[in-house]
Amino acid sequence: MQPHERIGEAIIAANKDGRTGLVPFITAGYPDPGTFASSLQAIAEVGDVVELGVPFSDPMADGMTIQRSSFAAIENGVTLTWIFDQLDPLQGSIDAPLIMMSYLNPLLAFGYAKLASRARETGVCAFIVPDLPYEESAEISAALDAEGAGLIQLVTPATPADRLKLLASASRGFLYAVTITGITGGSSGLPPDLAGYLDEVSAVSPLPVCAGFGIRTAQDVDSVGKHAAGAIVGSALVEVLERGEDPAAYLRQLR
Amino acid sequence: MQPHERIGEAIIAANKDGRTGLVPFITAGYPDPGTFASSLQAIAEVGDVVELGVPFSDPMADGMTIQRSSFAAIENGVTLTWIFDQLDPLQGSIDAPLIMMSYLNPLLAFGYAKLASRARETGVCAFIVPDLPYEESAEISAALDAEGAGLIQLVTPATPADRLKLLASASRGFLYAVTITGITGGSSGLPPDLAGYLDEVSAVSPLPVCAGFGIRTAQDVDSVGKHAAGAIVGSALVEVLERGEDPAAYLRQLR
Amino acid sequence: MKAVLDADEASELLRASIAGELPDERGRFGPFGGRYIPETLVPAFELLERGIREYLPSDEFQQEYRTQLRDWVGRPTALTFAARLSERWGTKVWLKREDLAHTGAHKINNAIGQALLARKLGARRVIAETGAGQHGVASAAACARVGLPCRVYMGVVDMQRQAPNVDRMHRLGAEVFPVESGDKTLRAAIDEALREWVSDPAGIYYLLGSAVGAHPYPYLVRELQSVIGTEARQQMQDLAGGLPDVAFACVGGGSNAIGLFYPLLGDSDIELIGVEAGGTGDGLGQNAATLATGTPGVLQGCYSIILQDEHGNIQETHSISAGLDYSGVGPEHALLQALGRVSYVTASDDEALEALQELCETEGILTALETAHAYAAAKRWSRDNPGKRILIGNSGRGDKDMPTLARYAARTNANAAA
Amino acid sequence: MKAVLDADEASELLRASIAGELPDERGRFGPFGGRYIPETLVPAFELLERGIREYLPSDEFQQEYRTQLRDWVGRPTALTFAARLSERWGTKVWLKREDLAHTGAHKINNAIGQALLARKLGARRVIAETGAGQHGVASAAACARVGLPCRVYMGVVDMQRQAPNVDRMHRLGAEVFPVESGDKTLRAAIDEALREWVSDPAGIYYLLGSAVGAHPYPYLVRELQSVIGTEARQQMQDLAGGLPDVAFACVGGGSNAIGLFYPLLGDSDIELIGVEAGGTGDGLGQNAATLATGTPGVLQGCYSIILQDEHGNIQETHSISAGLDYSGVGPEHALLQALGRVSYVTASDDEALEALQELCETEGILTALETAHAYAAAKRWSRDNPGKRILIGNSGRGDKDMPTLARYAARTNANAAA
Ligand SMILES: Cc1ncc(COP(=O)(O)O)c(C=O)c1O
Ligand SMILES: Cc1ncc(COP(=O)(O)O)c(C=O)c1O
Repeated sequence: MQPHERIGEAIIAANKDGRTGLVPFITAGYPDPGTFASSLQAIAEVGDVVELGVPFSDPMADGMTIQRSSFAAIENGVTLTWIFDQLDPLQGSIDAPLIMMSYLNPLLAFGYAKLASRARETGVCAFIVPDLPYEESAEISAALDAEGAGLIQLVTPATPADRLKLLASASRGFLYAVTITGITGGSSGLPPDLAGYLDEVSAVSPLPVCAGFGIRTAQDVDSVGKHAAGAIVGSALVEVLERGEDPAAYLRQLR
Repeated sequence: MQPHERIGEAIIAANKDGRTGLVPFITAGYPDPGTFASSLQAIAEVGDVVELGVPFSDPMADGMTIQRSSFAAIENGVTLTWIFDQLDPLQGSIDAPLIMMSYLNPLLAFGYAKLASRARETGVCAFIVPDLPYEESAEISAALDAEGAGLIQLVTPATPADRLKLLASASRGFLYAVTITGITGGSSGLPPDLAGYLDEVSAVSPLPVCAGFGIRTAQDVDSVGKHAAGAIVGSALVEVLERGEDPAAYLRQLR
Repeated sequence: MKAVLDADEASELLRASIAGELPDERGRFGPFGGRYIPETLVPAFELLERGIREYLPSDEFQQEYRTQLRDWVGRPTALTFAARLSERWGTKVWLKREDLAHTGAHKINNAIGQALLARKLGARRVIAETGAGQHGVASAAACARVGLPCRVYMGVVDMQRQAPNVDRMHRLGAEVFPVESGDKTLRAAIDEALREWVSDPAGIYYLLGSAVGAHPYPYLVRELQSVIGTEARQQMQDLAGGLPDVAFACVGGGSNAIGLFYPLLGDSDIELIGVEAGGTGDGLGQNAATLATGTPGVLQGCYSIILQDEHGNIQETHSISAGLDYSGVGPEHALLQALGRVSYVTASDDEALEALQELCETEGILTALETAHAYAAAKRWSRDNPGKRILIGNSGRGDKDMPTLARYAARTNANAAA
Repeated sequence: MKAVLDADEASELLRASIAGELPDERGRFGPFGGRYIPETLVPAFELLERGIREYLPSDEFQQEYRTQLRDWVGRPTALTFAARLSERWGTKVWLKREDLAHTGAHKINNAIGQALLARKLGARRVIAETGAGQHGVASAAACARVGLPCRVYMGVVDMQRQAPNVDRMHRLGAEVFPVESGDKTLRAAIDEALREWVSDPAGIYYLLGSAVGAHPYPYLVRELQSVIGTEARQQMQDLAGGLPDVAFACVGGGSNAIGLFYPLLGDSDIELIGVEAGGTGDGLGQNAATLATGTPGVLQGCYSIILQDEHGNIQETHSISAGLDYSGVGPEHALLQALGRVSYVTASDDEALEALQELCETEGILTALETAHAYAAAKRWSRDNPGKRILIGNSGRGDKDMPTLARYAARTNANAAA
C-alpha cells in the first residue's frame, strides 16, 4: 500500500464505524512551537487524518484566522524544515495519516525531490496546495508519486462537470470538496444546496470525498457526513487553539 | 488766479524765504477721524502745501505704511464725501493750498463734475491720481480745469526725456518727481544720482518741482532742496501720526 | 468712460470684435480696458507692449510657442463626449479637457507663452500672482522650463485653502511670497506683484495669470488662451459632427472663458455663457458675481465691471473656489456682455459642489471647483434645451481642491448629523 | 520550472517574444508566468480568458478602447524634448509623458481597457488593488466612466503615505477598503482582492493594475499598455528624427516598462533598461529590487523572479515610492532579463529624490517618485554615453507624492540642522 492510500483507508474505516471521517487542520507550530508535538499527538488521537498547515507569508486563499496563525507561526520560526524535524521523533507514536497543506512557494524553495523523501520519512502521505491548480501540477505530482505521496485535488460548487471528473480522477488520498465559493474561515454557515453538491461529487469520485470550509459544529459534521465521507475542520479548530482550549475535547464533541 | 496756481505760488514763496517747500502728506481721517480737522490745521501751519490721501481699498502704488493707514481709515468710515464735508467748516482757517491724492476709482464713483465743484468749494486745488497715467487723463483733466483745479503729473527717474517734457507741460500746481523706482515708504534712503535727476527735471519743468518718496529727515529735505523746489513727506509723517506723536513738531524740525 | 452703448456703436463693436480688431491702439474693448497704472510702471508696460508687437506675431515665436504647447503642455487637449452625463441631462455634452494640460489647467497655455516672451525680452526674473495656485504652479513650471527664476505672490488665505499647490510651486523651484496685505487673496497678490515690479521694471517680467489688468495683458492672455477655442471648434466638427449650440465656461478673471469663446464669437448660432461664482447668496461680499451684479469702474489697471461700494472701494468677495474669488473681470467680457454676445450667469457654492460630484461619478473626471460652476449652469440650461449640443470648457482638474472638498464634506456631514 | 536557459532556447524565445507569440497557450513566457491560483478562482480566470480571446482583438472592442484613449484619457500623450536636462546630462533626453494621461499616470490605459472588458463580460461590480493609489484612482475613474461600482483594496500603510489618492478615489465614487492584513501594502491588497473575488467570481471583475499575477493578466496588461511604446516609437521618428539609443522605465510590477519596451523589443539597436527601487541599501527588506536581487518562485499567481527568504516566504520590501514597493515582478520581465534583452538596474531612495528635484527645476515637470528612479538611472548612464539619444518613460506625475516629499524634506532639513 502506498502512503497516500492510507488516507482513504482511514476515512473509510471511520465510515465503517458509523462515523464521518474527521480531518482536523492545524497550522503547524501555532500558537506555540513548543507544544506542537504534544498537541499534534492529542489531535491525532481523535482525528482520522490530520492536516498540517505550513505557514506562508501570503496565504491568499485563507481567511483571517488562518492568516493570523500563519503569520504568528512564521514569527516563531516555523518552517517546512522545522516541521519535518518535529515529525521525525514522533514516528510510530501517531497512527493517523498526516497530510500537509502548503502554498506552492515554500515547497518550491524546499525542492520537490527532497520534499517527497522527507514526506515518506515523516509519515506525510499527501499534500494540499491551495494555489496549485491541476494544470500546473504535473511536476510536483511526479516527484511526490515517486515516493508514494499524493496531491489532493480540490473541487468547488462552481467546478463544471467535466473538470470535476478530471480532478476526481487526478486526486490522491481523498477528494477535497470545498463547500462554499469563498475563503477559509467564513462564518456564514454551510450553503443550502450542500447536499446535492456533495452527492454529485461523491458520485463522481473514486476516492472518499471530504468536505471542507466553514465546518464548525457537530451539526455541521453531521449534515456533511450524510453526503460525504469526511469533514475537514480548520479555522474553528485553530480558534480553539488560539483561545488556549483543549483541541482534543473540541474535536471529540464533533464526532 | 486759478486755484491750482496757488500751489506753485506757495512753494515759490517758501523758496523766497530761503526754505525748501514742504508738502506734508496725511491719509485723511487717520488714525482718528475725530482729530482730522485739528491735526490738518496744525500740519497746515507748518506745511506750505498739504496733501490729503483719500483712502482706497487697493492702494497698489503704496507701501505698507500708507496701505495700513488707508485700510484703517476705510474701516473708520472715511470716504471722499466725508473728507469734503470735514473741509467745509475749515474754509478760511487754512492758508496752505490743499491737494488730494486719490486712486481713480473713488473719483470715478464720486463723479468728475461734482468732484471739481466740491474741490473749488473746499479749497482743494489739485489732484494726484497715482494710477492715472497721462494718456488716460483727458476726461478728468477737462472736468477739473473747468473749476480751476488741476491734475499733478508724476515723473520718475525712468521717464524718458520726451515723456518728461510732455508730463512737465501737462502738470498743474507742481511737477511731482518720484525719487525712486519703487513704492512709497521705502526705507532704502534716497538714490545717489538724485541730484542729477532732479536738476534735469527742474530744467524741463515750467512749474516748481517737488520731490517725493523716501523723504524722512531734515537732511533728506535739505539735499532734495538743493535741486528741487519742494519736498513731499508721506510715509514718515503717517508713522508719526500712527505713534501718536505731534505732527507739527516733526514737520518743524524738517524745515 | 461710459459703459452704455447705442445700437450703432454696439453693432460696429461686435463686428470689430469678431474681426479681431479689438482691443484698439489704446487697449480698449469699446469703452472697457485701457491702462490705469502708476507712472513708475509706464516704462515696463511700454517695453512689454513693444515686445508683444515685435515677437508675438513672429513666425519664430509662434513656432516656439506651438512646439511647447504640443510637446510640453500636451496639446491638443482631448475633447470628451460625456455619454453618461448626457443621458442624465438630456443634452449632448462635450468637454474640452484643459485639465489634461500640463500642471492641470488652462493656465499653462498662458504661462508658457509669457515665459517665452520674458526670455525674449531679456528679463532676469519673473514674478506672478496666484489665487487658486494654478497660475502659480503653471508659472513656476513654465519658468523652470525656460530657465528663469520665479517668485509667486499669493494671499495667505489662498495659501491655506490651496495648500497642495503651494507645495508644488516650491518643488518646481519657485519662491512663494505670502501676501498679508489687503484681502489676503488674489487681489492683494496682484497689488503686491505690481509693487514689486515697480522696483525693477526692466529686469522683472510680470507674468499675469488672467485676461485682466492693464493693456496689453487682456489682449496677450486672450491670444495665448485662444488655442482652447480654436482646437475645440475644430474638434467639435471632427468628433461631434458639428458646432455646439452653446458653450459654457467659468469666469474668474476670464481667461479660460475668453480662450474658449473668442474663436467662436463669429459663429452667431452658438450661444455663449460665462458662469461666475454665486457664492452663498446675492448679498454684497457673499459672491464673486462681477458681471452679474457689478458696475463699471477701474480696478488694477483697467476699466471694466467690478464689485465696488458707492464710494468706489472694492468689495471683498466670496467663492468656494479660490480661482473665481476676484472682484474684477477682464474688460473684453465687459464688452461682450454689453453687446449681448455673451451672457453671464452664476452658480452657487452648493451647486458647484453638487456638479463636481455628479461629474466625478458619471464620467470619472474630478474637475476643479472653478470649472464645476460651468457644469452647474449647463445642467440648468439643459432642462430647457433637451437634445442640444453643449460644449463645456473643462478648465482644470480638482486635485488641488481636495482640502476644500474635505472641509465642505465635513460641514455637510456635521449638518446632516445635527 | 527552471529559470536558466541554454543558448538555443534563449534565441528561440527572443524570436517568439519579438514576434508576439508569448505568452504561450498556458500563459508562459518561456519558463515564467503560468497560472497558480486556487481552484475556487479557476472558473473566474477561464471566464476572463475566454472574454479576452473573444473581445480584445475584435474591431468593436479595439475601436471602443481607442476612442476612450483618445477622447477621455487624452492620447496620444506628448513626447517632450528635455532641452535643459539634456544640456546638463550631455545626452539628448526625450520624455514620454504618461503623466499627462487622465488621472496622472499610465495606469489609466490599463484601467479603462479592463473596465470596458468588465462591462462586456457582464460584471456587476469591479474590484481592484492599489499600492501608490494611482491604479486605484485610475480604476475608480474608469469604472465611473463605464458605469460600474468599484471597490479598491489598499494597504493601510499605503493609505497613509498616499493620502491624496485615497480622497480622490472617494470623490470618484469608489469604496476604498483598508487592508490591515499581511504587510499592509500592495501585496496584502492583492491577496485581499483575490479573496473577495472568490466570493463571486462571475459577478465581480478583478481589475489588476500591473503586468503581474496569473495568466492572462500579464498578457492583458501588456496589450493595454503597449500603446505607450507604440506611440513613443512613432513620435521619436517624427520629432527626434530617429529611434532612441536607449529607453528607461521604472519597474514596480512592470506595466509601464513592458508598455514602453514591448514595441521596441524588435529594434535590436535600442538598449532597454528597467529601473527598480534600490531603497536604502542592498540588505534584505531595504529595497524592492526584485530582478536585481531576487530568485525564481511563485507569488500571487505566477512563476517569476521574487524576493523571498530560503524558506520561500516572501520578503517585505522598502521603497520611498509606494508604486515600486512590491516583492514580485511581471513574468515577461523575468524572461527578458533571462534573455539579456532588457537589463535591470536600481536607483536608491535618495537618488530618486534628487532626480525628481532636478527634473522639476530644469523642465518644470513634477514627476512621480516611481518615475524618478528611471531618471536617476538615465543620469548615471549619460555619464558614459555622451551625445546619445535617451527615451524615458515618464510614467506619472508627482502630485500624489507631495506628503512623502514633505516628510523627506523635513528629515533632510533636520539632518542638515543637526
Ligand atoms: C481651473 C481653473 N479654472 C478657472 C479659473 C478662473 O480663471 P479664469 O477666469 O482666468 O479662467 C482658474 C483660476 O485659477 C482655475 O484654476
Ligand atoms: C507613476 C507610476 N509609475 C510606475 C508605477 C509602477 O508600476 P508598474 O511597474 O506596473 O508600471 C506606478 C505604480 O503605482 C506608478 O504610479
